[in-house]
Parts: sequence; C-alpha cells; structure tokens
Amino acid sequence: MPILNHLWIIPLLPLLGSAINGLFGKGWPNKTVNMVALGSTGLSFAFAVEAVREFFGNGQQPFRKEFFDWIVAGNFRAGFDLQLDQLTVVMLMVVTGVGFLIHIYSTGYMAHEGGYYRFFSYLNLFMFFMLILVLAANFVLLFVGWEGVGLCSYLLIGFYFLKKSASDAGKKAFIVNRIGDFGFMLGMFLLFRTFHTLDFDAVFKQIADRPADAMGQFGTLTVAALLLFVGATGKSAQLPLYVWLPDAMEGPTPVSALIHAATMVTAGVYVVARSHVLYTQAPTAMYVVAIVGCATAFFAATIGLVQSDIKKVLAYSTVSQLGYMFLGCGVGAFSAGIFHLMTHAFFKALLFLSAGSVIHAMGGEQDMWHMGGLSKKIKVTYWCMLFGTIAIAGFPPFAAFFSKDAILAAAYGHEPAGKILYGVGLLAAVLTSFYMFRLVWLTFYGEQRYDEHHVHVHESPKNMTVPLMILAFLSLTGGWFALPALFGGRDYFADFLSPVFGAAEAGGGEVAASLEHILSIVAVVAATAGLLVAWRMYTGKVKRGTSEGLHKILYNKYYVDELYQAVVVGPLIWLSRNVFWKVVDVGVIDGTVNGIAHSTTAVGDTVRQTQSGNTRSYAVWVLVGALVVFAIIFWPILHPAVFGGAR
Amino acid sequence: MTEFLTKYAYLIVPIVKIAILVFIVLTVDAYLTWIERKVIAHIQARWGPHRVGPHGLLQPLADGVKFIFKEDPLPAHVDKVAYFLAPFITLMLALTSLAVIPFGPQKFTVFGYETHVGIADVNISLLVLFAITALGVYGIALAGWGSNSKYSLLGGLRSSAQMISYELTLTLSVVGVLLIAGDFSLRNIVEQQASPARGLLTWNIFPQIIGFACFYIAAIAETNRVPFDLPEAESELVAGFHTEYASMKFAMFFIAEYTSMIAVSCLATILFFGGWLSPFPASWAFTHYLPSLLLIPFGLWIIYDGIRYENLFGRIVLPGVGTALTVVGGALVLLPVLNDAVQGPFWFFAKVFTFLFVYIWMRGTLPRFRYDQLMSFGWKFLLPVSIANVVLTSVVILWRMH
Amino acid sequence: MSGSLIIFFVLALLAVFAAISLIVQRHPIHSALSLIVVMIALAGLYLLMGAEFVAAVQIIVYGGAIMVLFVFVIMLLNAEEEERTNFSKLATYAGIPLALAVAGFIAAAIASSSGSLPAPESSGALTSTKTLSNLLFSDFVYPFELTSFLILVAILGAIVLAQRET
Amino acid sequence: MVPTSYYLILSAILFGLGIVAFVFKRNIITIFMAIELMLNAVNLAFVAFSQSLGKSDGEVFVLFVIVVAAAEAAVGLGIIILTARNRRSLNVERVDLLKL
Repeated sequence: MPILNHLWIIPLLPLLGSAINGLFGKGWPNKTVNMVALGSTGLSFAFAVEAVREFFGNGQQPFRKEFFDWIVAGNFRAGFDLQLDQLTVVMLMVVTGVGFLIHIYSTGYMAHEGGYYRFFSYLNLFMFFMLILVLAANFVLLFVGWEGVGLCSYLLIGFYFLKKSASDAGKKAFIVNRIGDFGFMLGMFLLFRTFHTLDFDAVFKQIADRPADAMGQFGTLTVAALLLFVGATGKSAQLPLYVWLPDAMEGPTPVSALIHAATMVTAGVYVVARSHVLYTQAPTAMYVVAIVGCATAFFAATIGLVQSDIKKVLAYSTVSQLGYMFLGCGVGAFSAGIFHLMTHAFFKALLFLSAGSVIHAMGGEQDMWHMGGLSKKIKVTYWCMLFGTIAIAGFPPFAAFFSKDAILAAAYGHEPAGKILYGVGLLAAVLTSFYMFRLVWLTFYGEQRYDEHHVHVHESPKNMTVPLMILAFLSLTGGWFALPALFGGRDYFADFLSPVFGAAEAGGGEVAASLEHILSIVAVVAATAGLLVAWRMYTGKVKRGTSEGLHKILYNKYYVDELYQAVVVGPLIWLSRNVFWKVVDVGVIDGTVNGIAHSTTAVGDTVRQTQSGNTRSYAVWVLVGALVVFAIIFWPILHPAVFGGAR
Repeated sequence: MTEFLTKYAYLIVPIVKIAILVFIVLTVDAYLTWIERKVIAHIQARWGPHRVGPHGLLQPLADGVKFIFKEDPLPAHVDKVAYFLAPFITLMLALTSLAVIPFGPQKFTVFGYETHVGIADVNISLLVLFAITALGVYGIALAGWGSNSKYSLLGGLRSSAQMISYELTLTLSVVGVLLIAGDFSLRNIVEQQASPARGLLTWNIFPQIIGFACFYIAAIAETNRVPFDLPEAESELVAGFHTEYASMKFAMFFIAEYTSMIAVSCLATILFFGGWLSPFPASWAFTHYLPSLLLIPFGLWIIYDGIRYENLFGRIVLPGVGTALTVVGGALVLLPVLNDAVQGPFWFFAKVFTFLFVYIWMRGTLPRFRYDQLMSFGWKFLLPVSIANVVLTSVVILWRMH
Repeated sequence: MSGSLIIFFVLALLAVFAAISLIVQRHPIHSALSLIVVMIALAGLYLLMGAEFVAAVQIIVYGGAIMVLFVFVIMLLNAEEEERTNFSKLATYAGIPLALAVAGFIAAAIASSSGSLPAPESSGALTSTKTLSNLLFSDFVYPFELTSFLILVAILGAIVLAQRET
Repeated sequence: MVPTSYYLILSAILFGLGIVAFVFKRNIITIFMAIELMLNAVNLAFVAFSQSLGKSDGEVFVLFVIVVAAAEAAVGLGIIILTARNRRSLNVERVDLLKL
C-alpha cells in the first residue's frame, strides 16, 4: 500500500505507543516498555523512510492529503491535512531518525530511573506532536503540534518533579513559551483575517500575489511575519525569550538532546522557513530575524564561555547555533538555515548524548571542574565528543563547516548590513570553537579533579554508545551534500530544497566561488584561533577562574534572569496578589457567589411558607393552576358568552 | 278491560312474569334447603328432616314461619345503614341476576305483546349478569362491616377478597365461550350451540372443558359454597358475615345464597350445556316423550307412597298431587303442542337441577379450604389456567379462520 | 316529557344527590357507598345513551372491582369517622370560592359551546360491542397494549408497596 | 330524546362536586374517591360527546380511563395502606411531614 496515502500512520504510531505505555505500562518490566516505545518509533521511522522513498519515486511531487475535517465553522475549515514536500522530508528524517536513535540511547540512560514507562510515554507523545508539527499542511494543525511539543517539553523538563528546580524549570519553559505562542496565535489570526484561510498553500499563494511591503514599512505581511517570529523566538529560544532553554537542562539528558537540541527548538526555524514566502515579502521582518539571530548567536556564545556545567555550556551553544539558523533564514538563505538545522541536529544531539554519557560515567556529576582526564577512561565517549566538537567548531570536512559556512557566506553577501552580520557571526564562530574545546579540555584532559573513591568511572553500555557512533558518523558526513559547492560544483542540498525555496533563495546574497573559498578559509582560521586560545588557557594545571568583572557578568548570564525577575515577574506577582486576589477574587467573584447564595436562602425562606406539607393546601394550589389553565383555554369561548356579543 | 290490557301490556306482562318467577324461585329455594338437608343426611347415613309432613316435606314451610315470627334483635353500635342495607342488597342482586336468564326458546304473544320465556331479553345479558354478580360483594362486605363484630368483619373481609379474586377467573373462563359465540346474548349463545343433527356433540362443554372447570369452581367460590365457604366458616367465625343477623334478615341472606346458586347453575347450563337444547338429535322422536315418561311414573309413585299416611296427606293431598302429575304426563303425551312447549324448559330445569345436586353433593363431600390455600389456588392456578384457555381458544379460532 | 327524559332526570338527580352525600357523609364507608350509587346511576345514563358496553364495564370494573377495593381497604384499616380538622387556612377560606369558580368555568364553557351539538342517539341504536372492539384493536391498539403494561406495573407497584417489609 | 348539553352540565356538576370533595375531605381514602368521582364525570362527558357525534372514540377513551383508574386505585390504595400503617392516621392534615 502506498504509505503516502496513509501518511497519518507515521504520527499515529508514537501516539499509540505513548497511550499504551502511559495507560498500562506502570507495572510492566522495562523490556516490555522498550518494545512498545522503540517499536512504535522505529516503525514510524521505517514508514517515514518508505514515504520518502515513494516521494522520490513519483518525481518529488509535493504531496498533500486532507484526511478529515477537524474544525469547520462558517467558511473556515481546519482539516487534519498532512503534506510532504522537500522541506518536510528533511524535517521528517531528522525527527524520526534522531528521535529513534535517542530512544535507543534512553533505554540505556534511563535504565535505573524511576517512572521508566512515564518517560517513554512522554517521549513518544513528543514524537507524535513533533511529527504533526512537521507534517501539518495548515497553521492550525501545525499549532497543535506546536503546543503539543511545548506540553511534552514541560512534562519532560519537570520529569524529576520532586526536584524543585526541575519543576520550576518546567514551569518557566512553559510560561515563556506561552508568551511566544501568544504572538504566534496573533500572527495566525492576522493571517486568517487577511486571507480567510490558514492552509499553507492557499495563504502563501495569496501572499505571493500581493505586493511586497517596502523596507521599513509595517504592512500586514510584516506584522504577521513579526508575530510569527515572536512565536519562533519563544520556541527556538532566541533573544529575548531564550532564558528557558538553559534551565531546561534540568530534564534528563536524552530529553535535552532530543527536544532542546535536535527537534523541538528548531520548530521556530522550521516555521520561518515554511513561511518563507511571507518573509521574503516582508523584508523588514527578514532583517529583524537576521539581526535577532545574529545577536543571539553572539550573545549566547559569550555566556557559554564561562559556564562550568557541561550541559549548560551545550545549552548556550544550542541557543547560539539556533541563532545561526535564524541568521541564515534572515539573510534569505533558507536552505542554508535548514541545512544547518539538520547538521546541528546531528552533532548537537551527539554532543548532548556524549555529555550524557560522561555524566552517566561520572555518576551524575555535571560540573566540568570536577572532571578531567577522562579521555583514557571512556574512550568511545571521548572520541564521539571530540567528533562533535570538531564538527560544531566548523573544521572541514565535518558537517558544520559546510552549513555554517553557507550561512556566513550568505550573510556576507546580504545587503545592506551583510558585512556587520558576517563579522559578528564570525566572532561567534570563534567563541563557539573556543568554548567547545574548553569543554573538551576540561572534561577529558588534565589531571582528574574528582574523588576516585566516590565515583568509579565506567564506559556506558552498548545501547548508549552505538547511537553515539551513528551520530558521530552522521555529523562527520552530514555536510557532504554541499561538498561539491566548494569546487564550484552544485550544492545538492540547496538544489534539493530549491523547489520549496526557489523564489526566496534569489533574495539571498549569492557570492562568487572565489570569495566563497576565502570565506571558508577565514572561517577555518577563526575556528583554529578559538581552538588555540582554549588550548592555551585550559591545558595543564587549571583551576576555577576567580569570577570578577566581565567574567562575573558573563558567569551570571548578564543578570538577564534577575532583570526579568525584577521587571516582569515581580510586578506580575504583586499585581495578582494585591489586585486580582485581594480585590477581584475575594471582592467581586466570591462576593457574587456568596451574594447569590444568600439571596437564594432568603427567597427560599419566604417561599418555604407555602410548602406547609398540608395536602389540602396543595389541593387548593392545584385548583388555582386549573383555574388559570381554564381561563386560558376557554377565554375565546367565554369572551362572547360572558360579555354578550355574538354566540 | 282487554284494550286496557293491550294498552299497558308492556307494563303488565313483565310484572306478571316477575311475580311468577319470584314465586317459583322462592319455592325452589325453600325446597332446595329441604333437598340439601335430605341429600347430605343420606350422604352421612342419617334420615334428615322427616317430622314435619311426609319425608319432612313441610319443613321449609315451618322454617319460613319460624323466620318470620322470630325476634329480630339489633346488636349494639351497629352501623344502621350498612346493617339494614346489606341483606336487601344481597337478595335484590341475587334475584335480579335471574331476570336476564332465558328459560326457553319460545316466543309467545299475550294481548298483542310479544314476549318469551324469561323476563328481560337484553343483548348483553351476560355482561349484565356479571355486573350484577360483581356488585354481589357489597352485601356481604357491608354485612360484615356493619354489624360491628369481629367475626362478621373477618367474614366480610374474607368474602370481599375471595370474591374479587375469583371474579376474574369467572369472567375469564367465559371469554372462551364468548369467542366461540361472538355474542353477549345468552339466547344467541344457546342458539349457536344448537344442531338438530348431532345433539349434545356441539355443546360448548366439549371445546371449553377447561373453561367449564374454571367457571364452575369460580362460581362455587362466588356463591360462598363449600369448599369455599370461608366467609361463613362456622368452625372458625361463628357464622361469618351473618353472625349478627337473625330472623328475616338472616333468611334473606339464605335465600340470596340459594338463588345465586340457581343463577349460577342456569348460567353454566346456558353457556356450556346448551341451555334448553335436548341432548339428543331431533331425529330421535321418542326422546320428546321423556317428560311424560318421567312424570307419569312419578305421579303414580307419589299416589302409592302417599296412601300409607293415615291423615290428610295420605288421604287427599298426595294422591291429588300424584294424579295431577300423572294427568299432566298423559296430557303431554296426548297434546303434541303442549309437549313441544314443555321440551325446552324441561331440559333446562333438568340440567339446572343436576348442577344444584352437584352443589349439594360437593358440600357433603369436600372439606373446606384454608384461607391461604384458597388465595394461592385462585391466583396461582385457576387464573393462569383460564387465561391459557382464552389464548388456546383464540388461537384455535384463528387457525380455523385461515 | 318523554320517558327517556324522565329516566335521565331520575338518574341525574340520584347521581347528584349521591355525590353530595359523598361530601357530607363523615364516614368513609358511607362516602364509598354514595360513590357506588353515583357510578350505578352513571351506568344507567350510559345505557340510556346506548353505550351498553361502557355501562357494563362501568359497573363491573368500577362498581365490582375498584370500589370493592376501596371498601376493602376501609374495612382493613378500620377507618373511623374523619375528624374535621382545619389546619389548612388556605383550604378553609379560599377553597369554596375557587372550587365554585372552576365549576362555573366549566359550566359556562359547556353552556356556551354545546348549544350546537346534536342530541345523542336514544337507547334504540346501541353502539355494538363489535365496533368498539374493532376500534380498540385497530386504531387504539398501541394505547391498549400500553394500558396492559401500565396495569402490570401497577400490580407490581401495589405488591411492593403493600407487603410488610420483614 | 335528551339533549347532549344536559349530560354535559350534569358531568360539570359532578366534576365540581368532585373538586369540592377533593378540597374538603380530610380522609385520604375519601379524597381518592373524589378523584374517582371527577374521572366519572369526565367519562360521562366523553360518552355524551361520542354519542352525539356518532363516533365511538369517546367510549374507547372511557375504557382507557377506567383501566387507568383501576391501576391508579391499586397503587394509590397500596400507598394509603402504607401511610396508615406508618402514621397511624388517615387524616391528610396530620400527614404533613416527609419523614417520620
């Protein structure tokens, strides 16, 4: 049977798995839970592959099918419509593939945790929503997935809900995301109000027909684009809404890898890329996207420099890499953005999982200052981590070299402020390679800074290391689609996506091959610079840097959280306590309720008198009622009879 | 004179008929008591009444006189209305029930007013009959309640419960006959059973044997006779509902009871045993002379038996009666018209008498039910059976239709 | 003044007086007797109108079953004369006028509407029981079955209610 | 020939009397009888109409009314017996509490 016509199977399978595990898994042994979870995800991966094969089979025709009506109100229709085009294919493969790997990894990582079935139920649920998100053919369905992944991320961040910090982090993530979602919803409403539909094809078609907003002009399209981008910043942890992602590291490491590195956080990028038509028609929005992305890339990188928690470092690196993607999209190189999204999915998942493996080995220790010299003890993890680091740092021929390079090149060629963007991006690249190698040195080299007796380091089991290797391989080769481009050849990835972005790419700055070479060399140089500095600072005997001045500021993440606390959260709490609670709730709502109750009692007291319980009185009441009825019925007859008139 | 009669015949004839019927019925009642006592006596190997008149034949008369002349005490704190009303209701209803029963086939005209044997010929006579029997409860209930005595009250309670319970069966058991006849008129029901060729084979008793069984049992219960005479169970409640009654009021209850016995027997005869129809095919001519064949020997026997008495009876009355009967018998043989006129009534009364005898026979034979047995028998056995009978009959009829 | 009219008035007066006596009698059993009289009188009226079957059923069911049940219950509970309590002020004062008002309403309605109706067939032409039963089993068969069900329910209800919980 | 209106007026009178009894009798059983009286009045009207209109439907209705009355009597008297058993009184004015 052609899978394409039954696309719904792909998301449905994880949902089933989630339901089964969630409902019945409590008493089951881990094996059974594994079977269900891995089975569902693996199958859905297999189906996805098959679907993609068919997709290629019929000449990459964008496929779209309406399965059933979900909401039909007036002329508004939001159906359960799924679509499959090149962009979706990329996302689909990333989500299912990486997701599957991480599932396997989790079986090892979570083996000794409580709530095993719960974890996998959530994880599968996440897969379901994520697939809905990438497969959706209209904004509403996409929004379902969007919210769903938010929910799952909340659940999974707060997985150790007994830990206050974890549950707080979960709440924080959720609330911050709500802000973004609010923008997203407004964007959707605006689109619907303008175009009276929310199907991608229809909307983008109409948009394409409209005249583009001029630069600096805030027309409907620009506003809609910006609103959607607000949502994207929320979900993809861009300035100013990035704050939740670092805290999200409270969740189990596979979660961080899957949700907060590979898939969910890239949803924002996906949305922007998906609605590229809209953005190309709204240059102002594009510009904003580019600036925000660039700024985030640099900003997060700087924070990442001094973090001591291994996962925190990776978290900030994720933020900054996401910034890169937005930069790419912002300068019109959507394919480059998506390309980076894919490669990033590979190597960042790899890095997180390796970090997880390290933590596993260290028995839960996350502070790099308490590690060191692990390279001998856990070789596989070490090598994988190294691969990831090199990849992210952007050394050829690893993945990020190509993707990041493409983005920077596009930025360079972008008008008007391309150069600045490029510069900042390059700086960020330097920082990236610096903090990544810092991480490596601190973790794997130097003398060990932990107590041998308490922690006995051990390599992780196969079902953890194998996914690592696979991901390592991917993050090595993931970028080779674009290999020919270096030698003036064709960028297969871009070509593949060109049917989607065709029109949009033209807007992106294309630069000559020669310049391209120069740029890439520069990039490599930058990466090397970072590496050297890191090597210089963090080899041999290192001790925790005394935090003062800039270092202190960086270490405290620019006090952004404190700022938010003071500016947003504090006033909000004060407001709700002193106004909404003390005045509105107690005064108005309770007042109304009690008032109703009291008035009812009063009325009842008076009416009760008639209920004497004496049947004869009731009989009289019956008479009264009968009298009224008779009066009503017989009036037409009696009126002439009683008051004369014709009989 | 004659034209006056012809003018008011529609009033006079019924009145006369009523008078005759009442006279007959009362006499029969009276002598029914005598018969009953005699029969039971012989069942129990006694002589029974034999002092007053030959074979105690004047006993009923003596009883009547006694009833009339006895003192009629009024118990204390009785509810006068109920107390006085009860016997009248009972007797009235019992007598009325006879009004709709046809005793013979003939129609004859008196003073240009056409009438028939029997008082009223209503076309829903059966329903009327049931209506009357239905009201019969009140007499007993009121008597029991009105006379302010626990025995009476218990008797009244019992009888009302019993009558309600068995009335259902009584009605339902007749439905079968109604389905076959398709008519409420007793006369038509009888006619429908008639078949000159085959005689008694077409009587309802054969298709409706179950119905008849239910009917007769229920009827006995309705008339409060043994073995269903709990309302007046002398061994438990002195005399049940008429404990507190004496003299004529008591007599009324008594007469009412026997009258209703007669009524029920008539009903059974009409519904199941072809009323006045002769059991023999019309072709058997000699059967027409059965009445005379019975009368003549009887008369002769009376003469022979009467001679023994050395007194007025032996010398005059009994021989007179005997000769009279013989003469009548002879007359029947000689005058075919008269003979034909007598046929219907003869068979009718013969059948009725049989049933009355069965009544008495049962009283002499069967013991009394216990109350719970009575109820459970009525509700759990008799009623279902009669319902089943109805269903069966209707199914058969439908099957015959198609 | 035809015979049927005379009969009508006799029966009507009988019914009315019996109904009044139902009200004035103080002992339930006397009320019951009065009610029985009313019913018999009504049965007579039905016969007069030619509704023979209804008349018969009226006596058999109403007179022979329902009222017997009443009498039976009265005897069973050994009900004594009713005490003329007047706890319900409402009934004491507003009762009479209201009742009269309703009755007047009905009477007025009939008086104003029934002038046009033709007189009923005299007892000459009886509605044969056949037509009645045909109606009952053709047009009204569903109500008929329903009533049978109702009776079943009623029987069960009565048993459940009246049996002594042991 | 008796005019239909006579029958109707008679039924109206009986109905009114029934109402009066319904309100003024204190004995539960008697009140019940009052209801029966009203039913009978209605039956009379039914039959009168059906006869004067020459349609038998009215009489069928009467049959139904009677049946329903029978059922009602069965249940109602059951209730009455229960009440009398629990309250030791048949006076409706003394039976004015839902719980004993």
